[in-house]
Amino acid sequence: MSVEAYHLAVLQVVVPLLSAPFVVLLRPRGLAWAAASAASAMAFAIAVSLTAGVLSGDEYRYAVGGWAAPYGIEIRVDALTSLLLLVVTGASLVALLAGRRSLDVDIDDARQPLFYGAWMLALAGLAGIVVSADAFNIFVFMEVSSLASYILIAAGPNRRALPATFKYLVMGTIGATFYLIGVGLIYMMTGTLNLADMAQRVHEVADQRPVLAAAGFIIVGLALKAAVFPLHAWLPNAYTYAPHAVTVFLAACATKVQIYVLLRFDFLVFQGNLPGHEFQFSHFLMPLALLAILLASGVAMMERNLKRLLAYSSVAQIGYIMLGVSLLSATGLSAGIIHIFNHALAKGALFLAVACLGMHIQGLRLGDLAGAAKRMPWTMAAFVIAGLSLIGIPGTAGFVSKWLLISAALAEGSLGIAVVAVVLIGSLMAVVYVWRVVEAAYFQSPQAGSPEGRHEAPPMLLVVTWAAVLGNVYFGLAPGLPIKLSQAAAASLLQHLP
Amino acid sequence: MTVFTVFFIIFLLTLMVITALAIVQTKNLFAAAMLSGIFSLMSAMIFFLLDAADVALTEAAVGAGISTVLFLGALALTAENERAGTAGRAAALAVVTVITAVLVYATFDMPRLGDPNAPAQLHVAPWYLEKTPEYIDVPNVVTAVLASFRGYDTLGETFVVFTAGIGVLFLLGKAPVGQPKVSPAMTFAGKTGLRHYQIPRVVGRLLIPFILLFALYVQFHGDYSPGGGFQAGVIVAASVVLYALLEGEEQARQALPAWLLRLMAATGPLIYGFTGVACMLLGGNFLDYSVLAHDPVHGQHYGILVIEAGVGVTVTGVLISIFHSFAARGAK
Amino acid sequence: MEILELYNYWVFAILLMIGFYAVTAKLNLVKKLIGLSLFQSAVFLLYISMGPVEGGTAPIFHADVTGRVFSNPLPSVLILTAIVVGISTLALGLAIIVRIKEAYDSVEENEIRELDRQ
Amino acid sequence: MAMVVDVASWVLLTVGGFFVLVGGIGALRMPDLYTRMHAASVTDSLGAMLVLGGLVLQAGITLETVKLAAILIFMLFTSPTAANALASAALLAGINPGLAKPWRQEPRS
Repeated sequence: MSVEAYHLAVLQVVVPLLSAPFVVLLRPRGLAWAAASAASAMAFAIAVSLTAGVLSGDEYRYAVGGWAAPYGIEIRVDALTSLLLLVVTGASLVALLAGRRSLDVDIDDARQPLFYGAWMLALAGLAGIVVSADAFNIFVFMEVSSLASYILIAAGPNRRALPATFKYLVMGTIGATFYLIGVGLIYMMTGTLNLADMAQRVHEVADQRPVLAAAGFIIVGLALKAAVFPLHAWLPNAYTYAPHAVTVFLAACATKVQIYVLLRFDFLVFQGNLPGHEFQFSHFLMPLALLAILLASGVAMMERNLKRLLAYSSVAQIGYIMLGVSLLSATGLSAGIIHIFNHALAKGALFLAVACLGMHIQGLRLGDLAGAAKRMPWTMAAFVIAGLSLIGIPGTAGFVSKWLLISAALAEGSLGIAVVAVVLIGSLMAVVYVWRVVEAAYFQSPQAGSPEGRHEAPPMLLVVTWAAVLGNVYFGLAPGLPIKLSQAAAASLLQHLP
Repeated sequence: MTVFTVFFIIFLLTLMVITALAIVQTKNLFAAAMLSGIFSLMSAMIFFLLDAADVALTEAAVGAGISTVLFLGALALTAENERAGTAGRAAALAVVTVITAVLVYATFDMPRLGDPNAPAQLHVAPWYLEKTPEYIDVPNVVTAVLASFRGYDTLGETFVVFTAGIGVLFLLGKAPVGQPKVSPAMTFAGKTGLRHYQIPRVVGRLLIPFILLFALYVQFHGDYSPGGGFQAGVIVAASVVLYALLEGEEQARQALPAWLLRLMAATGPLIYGFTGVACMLLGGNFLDYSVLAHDPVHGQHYGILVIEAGVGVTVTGVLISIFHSFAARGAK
Repeated sequence: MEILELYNYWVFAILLMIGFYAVTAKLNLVKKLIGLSLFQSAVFLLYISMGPVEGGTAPIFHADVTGRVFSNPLPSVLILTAIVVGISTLALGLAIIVRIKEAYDSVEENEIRELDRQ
Repeated sequence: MAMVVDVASWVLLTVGGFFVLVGGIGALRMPDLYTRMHAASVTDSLGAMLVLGGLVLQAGITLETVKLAAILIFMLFTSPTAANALASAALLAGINPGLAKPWRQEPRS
């Protein structure tokens, strides 16, 4: 590996991190956006080359400050990491490119540099969590990304964004503090903060009560931050009242990064060492995942606000991810992991279409969408295709993950049949809630007084939306890359199991 | 630890629990803010007794100083009394009882306080104590770990402060819709400060230079004794808050204009980050200060000096900006 | 004596839960934040209690260090960071509360929920 | 000699502690704000001076003594000023020294 490639792992964090103060200092309108987009594009390029490196068999381990782990902080990139990095940086880039016009409307010029600065910090924080191999360092970057996302969500035009942000802030801080307590208890029993070192040393004290309590605190804390049902209360309003571009960014990656930490921590540190922990983990998560799929989809079917409908659908989709993980098999895990990628594609494209709709339709209740298909045909077509991917129709990305999930469940015997049934019912429910939007947009006649004729979203936004939609189709037809990454990731997670 | 210290710790801890209960109980938010300041002072004492002098200094400056100022600034803009009571008390109490039971159950396997054979004392920590004189050569090991061994965490911490600064400027930078209701005391202090009160004014003005001097001592003596950039920044911010109280918000803004504070808030993280980048360009890893000079130990010294300065600049800029954001909201 | 050396951890658990109760049960938003900072302070106590060693002193090397025992510096470092994170969260939370007050003219959760329902 | 210094320092510390205690009791027991402040001022004048003096004797002629002296000087400056600011703020907020009247009207029995 060349010297440049060696530094890439840390640059993934440093580039967006250091771009933030620059962005804040920029004055003229538009420049802050351009700088943020450029830095975001650079971060995406780094993620792509890291992925290429991982696929060609490189392993990135970087000792920050030149101090070897466990004394210093280590950064490492493997298949799972690179998949998440692609999602995080890609979502940020797409949302920034698409969001310029709508953010200009929502945020006054004077505060735009601050807003984009916060955006870069959110990106850097998420990237920092993903690459870090140190339990406490993960907490620090978790806080960078959380604080920055509170700012982004509070920028929403509706005043309801403020209580939603406050709720997110309180629950997010509780989740992070629970995580911190767990890390503290493990540190107390092992004396180390490095995850790999922890995994080795926790073995000797695996039967001690503080370690068991730590496992509980870490799982609950991260589940709270990942909006795992029933700890999802902060998510619907936060996603609904945030500016559209922010929703695209955060819905695609914020909760998934927390799930990633949960997987990494639990499989690496606990499952190989704590006797019987894998069954506790699986028995804890599987019922929650099944309930999440059924109940959150049910709420989405009843919901009248388009963004909140999609937000509840996100809670259900987190259920699918956790369901795959809780099967604890190689196929199940890779189904869960690939759904992180595919759901980011589908939900990202859906929220991009929502951003297009939001350019001309205020309120975004389903009633307001009447006749939208005539006014914005391209947007609605994009929405329909992305919706198909969310449902899991063959030929779209969503199908790939559901197929893997079902085949993993079938390998489990009679329990698997029940799981498959829930997956199918959940998909049918997704058909219903996507159909409700389609029905409103295509088949209801517009209200009197609404403008006639075609009135599409700005071209830039539309192009990005369609790029995301085509991504759904491409990765549905040629899912080689995410499958390869997720299988490698699942294998490396499972190797710690006894 | 003598028996006397142990009993003093137990006494303080019990007092902390009582204070915490009082904080939750009282309906008067002003009293709650003050009590939480007292709570912080007591925890600072505990930290000092438990051999964490740096943390004690920080907790005293942050918990009793800055957070009380922030609470007062926010209370002046919102409400002084809690109107509604509690909701779902039974459910909350049930959850609380369960978690407490789990935690107390877990404690019985924990190493006892001060146990020299606790795992945390046998792994990693001894390496820091042993190698600091050799690699970093500063007397305060906490500073060595903070700034070098785990310097990447501290970089993150600096950016957390920066994020908070951006956030408050962003949220309170938008002009309020309609006329906010402002407490008279806040407006009064905002316009003229305490100019008509000779004694506080004279003594306060006398003290400010000494406070700044102390901040510089804390900043640059952090290698030798408790302290460092963060604590120094907090102390500088405290002196500016004092100045604004004495001379009025306007005067303080003129002394340190908003653009300068914003520049400071953004420059500090850049100083820190680009020190790391410079290390990379000189052939080391990110934040590996050893390459900054011919002698690795000297390099570490330079690196720590520069990044501590970066932290200090950030914290000063951000905290004063936050204070102004709250205070100016009232003055309008 | 032995049993009293776990007292720190019990107080940590109790303080944590007092803070948690205030965050979840109280309706006033400022009070919630005060509870949240109590909640975080409790964690500081947990970490710092891992630091000291019997007969040790704060890890600062003065002139003569031979034969002296020093306490663990790492928990101090971690908690310094955590304190900074705590104050940052607090500042942001208070700024949001000020904006909520301006938008709703109330800082009570139940009243805000009522206003949103209209 | 060392013995004498040690005893003197402990005497100072104990007496100082006594005054701090008296200040605390006064702050709790006095009837209104101004008298409470009056009582509390015992803590940071006499109490603090004696305690710090005792500590100076413990420390001997070192850098610590200089720091303790600096603390003493700053306390002597700041605590009366803070008391003054507090009292005038209380007066401004409309809290009257209410002690005079009820004390006089109290029937002697």
